[in-house]
Amino acid sequence: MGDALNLALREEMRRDPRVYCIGEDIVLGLPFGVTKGLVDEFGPERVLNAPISEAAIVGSAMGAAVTGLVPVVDMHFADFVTCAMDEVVNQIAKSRYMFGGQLDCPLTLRMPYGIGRSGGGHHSNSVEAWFVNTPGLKVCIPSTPADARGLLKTAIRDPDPVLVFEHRGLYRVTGEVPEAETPVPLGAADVKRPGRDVTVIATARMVHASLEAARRLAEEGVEVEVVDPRSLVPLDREALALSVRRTHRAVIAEEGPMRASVGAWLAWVIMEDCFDDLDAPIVRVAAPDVPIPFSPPLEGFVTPDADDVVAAVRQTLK
Amino acid sequence: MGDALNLALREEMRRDPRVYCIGEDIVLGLPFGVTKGLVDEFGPERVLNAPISEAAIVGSAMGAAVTGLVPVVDMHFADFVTCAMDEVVNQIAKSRYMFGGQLDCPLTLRMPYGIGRSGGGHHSNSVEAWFVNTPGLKVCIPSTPADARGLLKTAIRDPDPVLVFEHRGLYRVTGEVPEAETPVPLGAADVKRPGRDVTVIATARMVHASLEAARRLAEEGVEVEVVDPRSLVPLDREALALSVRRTHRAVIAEEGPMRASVGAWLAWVIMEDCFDDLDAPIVRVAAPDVPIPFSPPLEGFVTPDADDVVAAVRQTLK
Amino acid sequence: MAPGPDLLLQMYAGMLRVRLFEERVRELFANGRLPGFLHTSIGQEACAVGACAALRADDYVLSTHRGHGHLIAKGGALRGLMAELYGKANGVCHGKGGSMHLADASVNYLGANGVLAAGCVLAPGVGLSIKRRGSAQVVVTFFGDGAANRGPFHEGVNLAAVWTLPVVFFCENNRWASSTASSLSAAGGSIAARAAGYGIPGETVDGNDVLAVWEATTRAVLRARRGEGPSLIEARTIRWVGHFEGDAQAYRTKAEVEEGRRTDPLARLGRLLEARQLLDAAHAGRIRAGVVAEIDDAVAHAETSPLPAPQDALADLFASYPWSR
Amino acid sequence: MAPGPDLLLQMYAGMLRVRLFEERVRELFANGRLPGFLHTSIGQEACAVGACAALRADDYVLSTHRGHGHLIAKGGALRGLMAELYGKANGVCHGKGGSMHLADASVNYLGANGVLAAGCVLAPGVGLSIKRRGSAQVVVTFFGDGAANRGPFHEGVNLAAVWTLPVVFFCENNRWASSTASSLSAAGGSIAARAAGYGIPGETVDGNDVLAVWEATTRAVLRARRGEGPSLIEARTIRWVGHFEGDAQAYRTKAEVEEGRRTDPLARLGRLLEARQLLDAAHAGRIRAGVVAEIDDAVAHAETSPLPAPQDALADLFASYPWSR
Ligand SMILES: Cc1ncc(C[n+]2csc(CCOP(=O)(O)OP(=O)(O)O)c2C)c(N)n1
Ligand SMILES: Cc1ncc(C[n+]2csc(CCOP(=O)(O)OP(=O)(O)O)c2C)c(N)n1
Ligand SMILES: [Mg+2]
Ligand SMILES: [Mg+2]
Repeated sequence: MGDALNLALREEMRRDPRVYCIGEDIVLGLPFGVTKGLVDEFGPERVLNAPISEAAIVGSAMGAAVTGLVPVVDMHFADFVTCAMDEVVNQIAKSRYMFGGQLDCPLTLRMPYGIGRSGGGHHSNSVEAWFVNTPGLKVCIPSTPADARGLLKTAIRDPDPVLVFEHRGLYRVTGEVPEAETPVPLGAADVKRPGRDVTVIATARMVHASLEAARRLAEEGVEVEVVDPRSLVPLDREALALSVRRTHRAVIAEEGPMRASVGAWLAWVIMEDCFDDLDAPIVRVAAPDVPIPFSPPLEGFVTPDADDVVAAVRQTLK
Repeated sequence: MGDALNLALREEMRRDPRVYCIGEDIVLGLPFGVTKGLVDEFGPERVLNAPISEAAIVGSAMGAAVTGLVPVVDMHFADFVTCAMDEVVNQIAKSRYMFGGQLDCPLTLRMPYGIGRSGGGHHSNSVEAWFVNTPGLKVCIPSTPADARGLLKTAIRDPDPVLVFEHRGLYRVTGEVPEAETPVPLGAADVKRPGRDVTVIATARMVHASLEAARRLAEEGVEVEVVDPRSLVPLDREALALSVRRTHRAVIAEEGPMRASVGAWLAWVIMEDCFDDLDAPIVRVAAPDVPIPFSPPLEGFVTPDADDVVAAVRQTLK
Repeated sequence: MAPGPDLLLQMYAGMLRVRLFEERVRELFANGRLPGFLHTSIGQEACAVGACAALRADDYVLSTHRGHGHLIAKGGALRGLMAELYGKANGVCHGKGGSMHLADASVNYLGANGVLAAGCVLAPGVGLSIKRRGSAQVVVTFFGDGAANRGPFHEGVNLAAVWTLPVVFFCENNRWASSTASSLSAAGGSIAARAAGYGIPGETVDGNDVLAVWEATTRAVLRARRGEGPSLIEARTIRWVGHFEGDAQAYRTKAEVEEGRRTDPLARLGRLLEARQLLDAAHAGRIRAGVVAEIDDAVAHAETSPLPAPQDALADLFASYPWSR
Repeated sequence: MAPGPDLLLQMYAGMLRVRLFEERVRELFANGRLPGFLHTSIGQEACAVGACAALRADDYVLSTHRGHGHLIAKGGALRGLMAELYGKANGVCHGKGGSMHLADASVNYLGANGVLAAGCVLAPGVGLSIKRRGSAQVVVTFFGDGAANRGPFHEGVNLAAVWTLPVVFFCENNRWASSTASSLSAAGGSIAARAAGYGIPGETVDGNDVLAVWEATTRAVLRARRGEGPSLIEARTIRWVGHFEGDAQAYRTKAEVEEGRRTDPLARLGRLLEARQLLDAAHAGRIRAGVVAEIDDAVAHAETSPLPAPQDALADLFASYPWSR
C-alpha cells in the first residue's frame, strides 16, 4: 500500500505543479517510505522537509492552500496531529464555511496511524473519530493498495480539506493496482467480500481481519459480507443499508476505542436506516478504552483481530 | 450555575491548600464570572492569570499535578483546548496508564462550551466527544447549579484528570443548591423528570430543552422521562437502561454535531443494553454537521432546541 | 523614506475611517443592533493604517479578533463588513463569520481569527505560495502582545525565517491581553527582541505614530520583496476602550486611557498635515463628511439588508454537494 | 567551580554505564529481544551525566524519546528500566510504557516522552509546585535541537521566565532531528541565543565535555535554587549511531560520526582522570567490570521475568475502579 500511495503522489505531482508535499523527514521518506524518491523527480521545492513544528506545517499548508497551492501534509504519526489540532479543526475545517465560501482549501492530510509493533502510547492511536466529529473535513480510510492510490488521488484533487488515514500496519500489504489512473470517489463504499448472512462493516486493518474471519466462518457455512466504507465523510449510507437489509445482521469493526468513536456512530447510522430490518443487535468490535500499551501481550490484548470479528459475528447469530 | 461553580471552587480551595486555579483572565473572573472574587480570599498565588499560552497552561497543570498540587484549569472557551490538545490527550490522559500507575494526576479542566449569543465559529463548539473518545480522561457535564457544584467538587477531589464541560448558556441558570457540601459522584445519572412513555437522555442545555419539551408533551398526555447522565466517563449505563426498559422508547439529545459524537455512542449503548426492549428506533437530536455560524437565524437553525426534542419524541411514538 | 502628501492624506482618511467605523459599531452594539462579541481598535488605528499603507493591493493580510481596522485599511468595502457584523445575508461572509471570524478575499484579507496567533502559522504558507509564484507579494500577519506568547508565534517566525519567506510579523502591543498586563506575561519585556533569536530584524516602533509604522513596515516589506525573508515589528500602542464591548476595565487606570487620548494617532497626523499646510479645517471637514457618508451608507445598507434564511446554515460547507451524510 | 575527585569518578562511571547500557540494548534489539522503536544516546552521554551530576536526588527530570541515559544518570535502577524495554511485567511501568514512554517516579524521573518538546510545558508546572513548597528543588527538562522548534519550547520558557520558576531547559543539540539538519530547521543557528528574548541566561557548551556540561548546569541549578528563575543550556554533541535502530543514515557523512568518536566524552574524561592520576587501567577495568555486571544482572533479570498477563492491559487506567463503562 505504501508503493500505491507513492505512485498516487507521483501521478498527482506530475499532473498538477501546484501540488507539493510537506512533513518531517519526507525527503528520505521516513518513517514509512511513502514519500521515498519523490525529491529526485520533483526537487526540494516540492518535497519539503520541515522543522519539527506541526502547527506551522499544518497551518502553513492552509496558508498555501488558500492562496493557490495544493499541499499534501505528512503527519508522520497521526498521534502528532494533536500538536496542530487548532490548525486542523478551527482553521482548515472552518475556512470555507466561516468565510461564506470565499476561499478554497484544497489540502490533504496524510495520517499514518494505528496499533502495531509496540509503538506505545504516543505512536499507536486511532484518532479519526475526532475529525469525523469536526464539520468541514472530509475523511477517508483505505484498506487496499488500489483504494489507497485512488482515494489519495481524489483527496488531492478535492477543493476541500481531506484527511487520509493510512494504517501503518498496511503499508506493506500488497494487492492489485490498476494500470490506469483510477481515482476512487469519496462517499463510495466497497463490498470486499459478498455474503448473505451477516454484514461486517470494517475499516483499514479491520477489513483484513474481517476477511480472515469471513474465510474461517465460511468453513462453518456462515457467509459474511465485508463492506468497507472507504470514506467516512461523506459516508455511503446507502451501500451500508443495502447490505444490512439483505443480511439483517451487522457487525462494526474498527481499531479505535469504544467510546464516541466512528464505530459507535456507524452503529447508529445502521440503526437509523435499518432498524426494522435488524434481527439482532449490532455488535461492535473495537479496542477497549485504554491507551495503547507497549508490551506485546498487552498490545495484543487491546488490538481487535479476526478472532474478535468471528466472536462478534457469532453473537449476532445467537 | 456560575455561582454554584464559584462556591465549589471556594469550598475546595478552603479544604485543600494544594488546590489552585489557573487560566487566562481568571483573576477578574473573565469571561463568565466563575472565578470572580477568588483572588480576594486565596491570593494571587492560588489564582493565577497565565499568559496566552494554552499548551503551557495545561501542560504546567500536569507538571504540578504529578508533583503534589491540584490544579483547576479554566480553558476560557473549550474551543481553545485545541491549542493544548497534545497536553490533554497524550500527556494528561496517558500519564497514569503509560507509567504503570506510578503517578497520580489530580487535575480538573473546566471547559466553558456551547452555542449561544452569536459566538461564531471559534467560540461555540461542543468538543466533548473527542475526550470521551480519549481513554484516560473522566468527563462530566452538569445541567443544574447543584450538579455543577457537586460534580466540580468531585472532579477536584478525584486523583485522575477530569474534564467538566460547563455550557456557557447555563451560567445564569438558577436552581436550588443544598446547604451542605454534597459532591455528586461520577457515574451517577439523574432522572430530572420521571415519565413512563419515552426516555429522553440529554446533557447540559439539552436537559432544559428536554424538560421544556416534556412539559409541552405532557399537555398532550405524553409522559417523557428526562434522564441526565451527568458524567459521560464513567457512564451510568444501568440508570439509562433502567429507564429505557420501562419506556421502550429513547431520544438522545445533545448540542454537538451528529457524527462520531457522544449521542451516537449513547445510542449504541442503549442499543446494546436494551435492543429487545426497544419498540422504536432511537431518535437523535443534535446539531447538523456544520461549524456554528454567527448570524442569529443561522445559529438558531443549527441549535437543537425544545421543538427538536418534541419532534423526536413524536417520531419515537409513530 | 518619507510618504508624499497624497499618501499622508490617504493615511489620515484611513485612520479616520477606522476610528469612525469603530465608534459607530460601538454605538450600534450598545443599541443592540449587532449580535455577538465585539472588539474594536479605537486608539490603535495607526498600526492598521500605517502597516497597510506600505502594501500593494495584491499583498495579503492575516488578522485577529480585533480586525475591522485591518480590513478597512486593506481596502475592504464597508458595506460587506458592516452587513457581516449585522449578520446579514449579503455580509462579506453571508453572516456566517461575524466580527471575529470574517474574511474578505477580494482584497486578500485572509481572515480575522477567533484563535490568537493562528495567523502566525498560516502566514508562512502564504509566503510559500508567493515564493513559488515569484510574484514579490508579501503577507502581513497581525497579532497582539498576548498572542505573542503562544507557540504558533515561535513556529511561524522560525519557519518563515529558515525558509526566507516574505512575511511581516506585526505585533500590536497595546499593553494588555484582555485584563492581563503584557509586562506580567511576556518575559523579557520586548516582543521585538525575540527576533534576534531567529536571526531576523526586529524593531519596536511608536504605534501611535503612523509615519513610524509606515516606515518600519515599508522597510520590512521591501526586504521581503527582495527575497530576504521575514521581519518582526512591535508597535506600541494604547487601546482607548474596553477589550470587548462591556469590559469594565477594572484592571487599568484612567490615566492610561488619558495617555492614549493625548497621543491620539489621528490628531497627531492631523497636526502634522496642518503644519505642512496639507490640511485645513475645511478640508478636514470634507474628509470627515465623506467618511461619515460612507459609514452611513454602510449602516443603511446593512439595516435594510435581509437576514439569511435559516437553512442557509447548511450551505458553504464544502465546494461540492450533497454532503449531508 | 570544579568537581572533586569523587564526582569526577562518579561521572566517569555514569557515562560508562550509559554507554554500555545503550550498546547492550542495541545488541538486544538487533537480536530481536526488544519490541518497539529504539533511540539510543551513544556519544551524547556527557549531556545526561554532566547535567544530572549537578542535581540532588530530589530534583526532577523530564526527558525525551532518547531518554535511557537521562534515567540512568538520574539514578534509575537498571533492572526496572531493562525489564521495561523488554516489556516485562516488572518493568518500571509494568510494560505499559516502553523505551519512549516510561517514567521512574522513585528517582523523580517524570517521563521520557513520545512527543517532542512536551516536557518544555510540563516543566513550569513542576517548578510551580517546587516554588509553592519552597523546597529549593529544580527541574531539568531535556529536549533536542529539533524539538526546540516546537511551540511548547516557546510557551514553556516564557512561562518559566515570567514566573521565575526553577527550571533548567537543557537542549541536546546533536545537529540532527532524525534526518533533518538543525542548520536547515532552526533559524538563527543557535538555540541558546533564543534565551535573550525572554531575558534569561542562555549558554552554549561543548556537550562532549562532561565538565563543561556539569559547570553550566550547576550554574543554572544554583540560580534556580536561589529563586532567580530558569536558564537555557544548549549542549552541542554528536550522536554516533542512527536516529533509531535501523536508520540507514543516508543523510549524513561518515566523517561526522568519526568526529564524534574522536571527541568521545568518555575517553576524554578518562584521559583527564588519568592525567590527574585518579584513574589507572586497573581501576578503569574494575569500574567497567562493575558496570558490565550491573547490566548483565539487568538483562538476566529482564530475560527471566514474566511478560504481563494480557488482561493487565485494562489495569492502571484510573486510580479507582471499576471504570469499564
Ligand atoms: C488561543 C486563544 N486563547 C484565548 C483567547 C481569548 N481571548 C480573546 S482576545 C484575548 C486577549 C488578546 O490579547 P492580545 O493578543 O494582546 O490582543 P488584543 O486583544 O490586546 O488586541 C483573549 C485571551 C482566544 N481568542 N484565543
Ligand atoms: C511532536 C513530534 N513530532 C515528531 C515526532 C517524530 N520524531 C521522533 S524523534 C524526531 C527527531 C527529533 O529530533 P531532536 O529533537 O533533535 O532529538 P534527537 O532525536 O536528535 O535526540 C522526530 C521527528 C515526535 N516524536 N513528536
Ligand atoms: Mg494586547
Ligand atoms: Mg537532534
